[in-house]
Amino acid sequence: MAAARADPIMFSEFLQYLFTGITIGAIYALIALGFTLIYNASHVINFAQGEFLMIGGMATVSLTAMGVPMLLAIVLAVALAGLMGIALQRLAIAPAKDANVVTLIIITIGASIFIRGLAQLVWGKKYHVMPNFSGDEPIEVFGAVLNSQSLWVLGVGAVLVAVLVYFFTRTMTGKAILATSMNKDAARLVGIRTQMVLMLAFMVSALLGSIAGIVVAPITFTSYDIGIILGLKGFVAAAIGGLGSGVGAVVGGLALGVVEAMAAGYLSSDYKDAVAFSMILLVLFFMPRGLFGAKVVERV
Amino acid sequence: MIVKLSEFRLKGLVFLAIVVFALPLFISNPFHYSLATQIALIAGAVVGLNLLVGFAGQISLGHAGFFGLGAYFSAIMTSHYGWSAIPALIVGAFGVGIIAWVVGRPILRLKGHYLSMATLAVGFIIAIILNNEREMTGGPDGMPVPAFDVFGWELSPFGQYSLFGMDISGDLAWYLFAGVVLLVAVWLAQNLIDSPIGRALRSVHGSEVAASVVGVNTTKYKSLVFVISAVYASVMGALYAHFQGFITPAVAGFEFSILLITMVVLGGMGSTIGVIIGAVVLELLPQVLADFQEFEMVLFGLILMLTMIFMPKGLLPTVANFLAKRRSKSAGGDA
Amino acid sequence: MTALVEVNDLSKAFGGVHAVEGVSFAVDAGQVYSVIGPNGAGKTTLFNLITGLYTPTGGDVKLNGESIAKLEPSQLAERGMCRTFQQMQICMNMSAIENVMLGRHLTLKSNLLTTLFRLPALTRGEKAAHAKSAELMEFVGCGEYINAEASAMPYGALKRLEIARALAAEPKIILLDEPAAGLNAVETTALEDLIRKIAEQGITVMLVEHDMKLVMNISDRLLVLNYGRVLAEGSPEQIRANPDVIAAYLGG
Amino acid sequence: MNGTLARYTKKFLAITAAGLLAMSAQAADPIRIGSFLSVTGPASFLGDPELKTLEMYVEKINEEGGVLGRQLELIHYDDAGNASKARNFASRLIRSDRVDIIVGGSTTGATMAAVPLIEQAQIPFISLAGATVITTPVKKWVFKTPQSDRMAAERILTDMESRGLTKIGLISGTGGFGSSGREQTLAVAKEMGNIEVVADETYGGSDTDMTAQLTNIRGADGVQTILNFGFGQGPAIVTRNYAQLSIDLPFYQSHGVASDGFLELAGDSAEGLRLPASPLLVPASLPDSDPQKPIVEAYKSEYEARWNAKVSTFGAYAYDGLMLAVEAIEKAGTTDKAAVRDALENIQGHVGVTGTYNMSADDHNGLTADSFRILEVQNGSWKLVN
Repeated sequence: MAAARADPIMFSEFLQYLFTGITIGAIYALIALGFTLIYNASHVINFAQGEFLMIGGMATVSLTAMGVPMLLAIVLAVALAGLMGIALQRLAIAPAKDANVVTLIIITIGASIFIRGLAQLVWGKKYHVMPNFSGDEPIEVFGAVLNSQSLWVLGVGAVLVAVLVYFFTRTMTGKAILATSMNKDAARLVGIRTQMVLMLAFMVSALLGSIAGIVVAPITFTSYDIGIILGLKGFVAAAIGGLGSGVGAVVGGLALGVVEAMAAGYLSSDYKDAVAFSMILLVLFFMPRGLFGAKVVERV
Repeated sequence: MIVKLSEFRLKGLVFLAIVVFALPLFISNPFHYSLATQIALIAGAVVGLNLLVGFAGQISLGHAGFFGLGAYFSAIMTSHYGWSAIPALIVGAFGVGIIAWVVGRPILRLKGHYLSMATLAVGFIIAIILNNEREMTGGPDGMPVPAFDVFGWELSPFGQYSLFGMDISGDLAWYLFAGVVLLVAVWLAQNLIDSPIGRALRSVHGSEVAASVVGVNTTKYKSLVFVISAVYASVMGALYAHFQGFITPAVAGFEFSILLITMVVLGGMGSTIGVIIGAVVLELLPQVLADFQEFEMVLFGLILMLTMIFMPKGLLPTVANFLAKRRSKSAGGDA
Repeated sequence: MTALVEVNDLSKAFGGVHAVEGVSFAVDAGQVYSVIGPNGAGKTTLFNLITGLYTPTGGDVKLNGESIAKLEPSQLAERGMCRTFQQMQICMNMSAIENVMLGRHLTLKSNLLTTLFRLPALTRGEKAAHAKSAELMEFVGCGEYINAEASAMPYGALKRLEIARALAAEPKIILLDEPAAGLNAVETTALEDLIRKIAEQGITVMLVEHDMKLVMNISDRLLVLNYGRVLAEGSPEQIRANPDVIAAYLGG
Repeated sequence: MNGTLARYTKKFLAITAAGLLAMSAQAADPIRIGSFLSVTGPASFLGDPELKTLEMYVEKINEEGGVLGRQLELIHYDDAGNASKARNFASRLIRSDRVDIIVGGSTTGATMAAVPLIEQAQIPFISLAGATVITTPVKKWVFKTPQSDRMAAERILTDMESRGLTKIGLISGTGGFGSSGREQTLAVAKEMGNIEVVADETYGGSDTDMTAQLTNIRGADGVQTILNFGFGQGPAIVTRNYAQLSIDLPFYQSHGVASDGFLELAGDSAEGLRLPASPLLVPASLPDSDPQKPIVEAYKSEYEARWNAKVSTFGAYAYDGLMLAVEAIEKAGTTDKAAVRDALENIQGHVGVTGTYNMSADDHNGLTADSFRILEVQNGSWKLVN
């Protein structure tokens, strides 16, 4: 019982790491969901996913700087990202529909460099601040503090997940996307316009990404190149969870965030990213399709 | 009717040799040699990566990790432990091969994007280690690398040498050396491809099931090609380090991994000469675009995107296809 | 004499659905043995179990008396078992003859050193493999495509190419999964001749096929599957007369 | 092939010789100043103001009649913070563009990658990067304008000591600047003897939350003050996390964030923190007797008028680099590389924005730790402490 005295501090430290991990994990989860959406509809890994995030944050910041009210700026920024998603699918993915997987990956990489380049031309290279949505006063829980914006991230994340679930299980469009992801030809036979569905998937994914980009901007700041690393982490989260699984994306994102924070807290901050990447290798070693990935029987 | 087995087998190699040795007639500037040397060394690594990606169909998004390991091993052994460059290069390649084998066995069971993810993770871990182990690697600011030496004789881009009684500059000497290394790399790769092993590798790409039912142990061959491509990367990385004289962990970084695989895809997966063209294009492009300053990034992204949309099979295969079609059309017209 | 292939109480379930259940039969060396049954009866699953693509959930498969249920396809090839596929598995990234030469894989000794430096031992082996493969392409009737790319060949020729590849491995037993599917009448007759020629060389043939005429003409014995279970087994005459089979085919 | 090579070599020599002759014949040719900077990429906050500074002052000098009666020509490339690119562009500047002097190298990695080439080519080079290794040991052709990170560490630790703070919680970025700064801090602490680093944490350049590391530091035994060595947006996040965790230990940052941009990002959280910086951030608080005052004020007002953006310490490195180059060329009276180098090495009392430079054969930086002023954030702006 000698350690009992240290317990409250140890607990508050643990809680602190947990809060940190869950907040950043929620961001990863939202990005991973964007990957999942597009992957499901088209089997493309969209390396430009992080750029939607960047567009969301940067457009909101620059619009508010121009005097547009915050809420309107957010709506416009999300709409801009949605258009970007549509344009990406129409102009870059659709014309190359016969290309193989790696080629499509390179196309999305090209697209992400292009979008980043545009953003840099329009908005410059500086980092920008976005104020917290509801004050800077942190909330204290058992000796650990929680940024009020973290609650926004978690709340918006939860709402988006709920909306997505509703969208895919209750709406025709959502079901059409799901049907297309399962069997493109069959979907076409029952009258689903698959190109339309793909476009929708990219748009929804872009909307999701940009909203994520806006809610996290007060925590991470925003700049033209913020999308690279966040996009990558989102891909990692999606792979841990199992590509194509919505539940997997959420679990994968949260797991990645928490592992990073715990590794930084308890192991070594130098190697926290290495710990996260080792975790993926470990997961894939035992579950080659991620935690919740679909088990596919190869047909021959 | 029968057999055109080896008739035109090395057509590409001969073409490449002509280009490599004719280039000094057309470029007139040490900077261009330096660029060409660098391209040749990176192209060598890309030829190795193509064995894995283009022929065996296994994606690696972490190949720069092996390039970086080779570069740093040679740099560390030659500068901290007084090794000579050649043994450092060989031992490094051997070590990287073993690492690739150990890592490759489990991750090559993965398919598609999961394999991409795993290779990406391996590359990242390597880059993180190189970045953090400051004592050995100099950390993120990098470390200087001694000149390449062979039995006490130094090859430095700044030296003056004589070859067959002629004076040549260090830049030209390095260029010729790198050119020959690239030719050897291509020759070995071609030999590998045109062999039972190469067929087995390509069949893993074409149809893994078909390969397995005729007795190809696909796991073994995937590991083998992973190791070979890692060794290619390691050797080229070591030479690159000695040529540059200074390296930073960026040589093992994610961006460089992406650049390497982009060279393969842009040039034409599965075409040895094609991927070299990919390397040339992607190394020269930034030099050309440098004059566009702030538009560089937009243009680079746009060019990459458009090329891949309109030439999804890559530059060389698309051009070759186009020429073949035209030829058959005009032949048809003659008949 | 033990049978070449012996299947004992073999089962495979996919998440609770039994694709193959309690199947037993034996194939003697030199036979042409066909598996028939309506769509979804489990014929291809049975083949995949025998050739090691699937691991059975129950029962056993023996080749020459050795249990092979847990072996990899490549290990089965080493033991003389080769197959073709319902959905053709041709390496479209290779030329036609290379696809056949791939079948020579096990007979070619490949060593990294001889390969990388292309030493004479390698070239000799390659020349022999090339000659043998060309011969096999002539044998299966696609000799005209010896210098073609696989991707440039028509469907019927690819089907024969796949057989040539399997033969190149010098198998004791070859399993053909719906070789006549998609072929026209002339091609089917040619295929029938080809299967006979293969059998004449002493190679055991197992066949999954829908073309009843073909099956009845060339089979020594037949296995009828329905809903993953054995409905009947016997000579073509016995099967033709079997009331269960007639019911399944006509009534089903 | 052999004959070809020989012919080629001869041809090459002939062209070079002709070029040299032509050059000396036309004395009115511009003086070519080469530069490679990290204008994009993670270090763009360095390269961007540096390029802007070089562009505007080359223009200004040309309007005023140039140097030695010749115009200046600026040839610059963007290395995007990538060392191999930096080396390539340095090579291009030296061998293709044939520049007379190089002023550039935003980061230590980019600088060090180009150094072997520059030493071999024997061309004067003024680096704009901070790490001690650049000029220690002295390299014949390499100079630099920013104070080294070692001086920053010395200045910070001395200030801490004077406030009785001896147990430091250190947090640093894993990038070149942070990692080198960390090393220097540890070394200086060891030499000073009475300072102890009780926590040593790091964060990645694109990390978005450093709460975990700060929580660890807060929990370290007896920690009295926190020092963050890093640049980019990371230190701003550290500052905000520090405020969120309501840590009330005195907080220090490095000169890596000495800009108004940092204050914008960090906001109220930065209140009370201290850092070493050039007087550029507080020109008004300099006494009139300070020789740097007019130069600092002029640079600040000219830059801000021209670019409509806040001036940054990093741009000042480029200003000092360019002015040192100009002074050296004027003193040498020629663009002959060896003469310019010698002139550079002998520059004494050159008053710049960053500090007063006194170069010598064994000091190619020419600054002392005193050139750093300790600033504190008070009411959202920089205040000179000492």
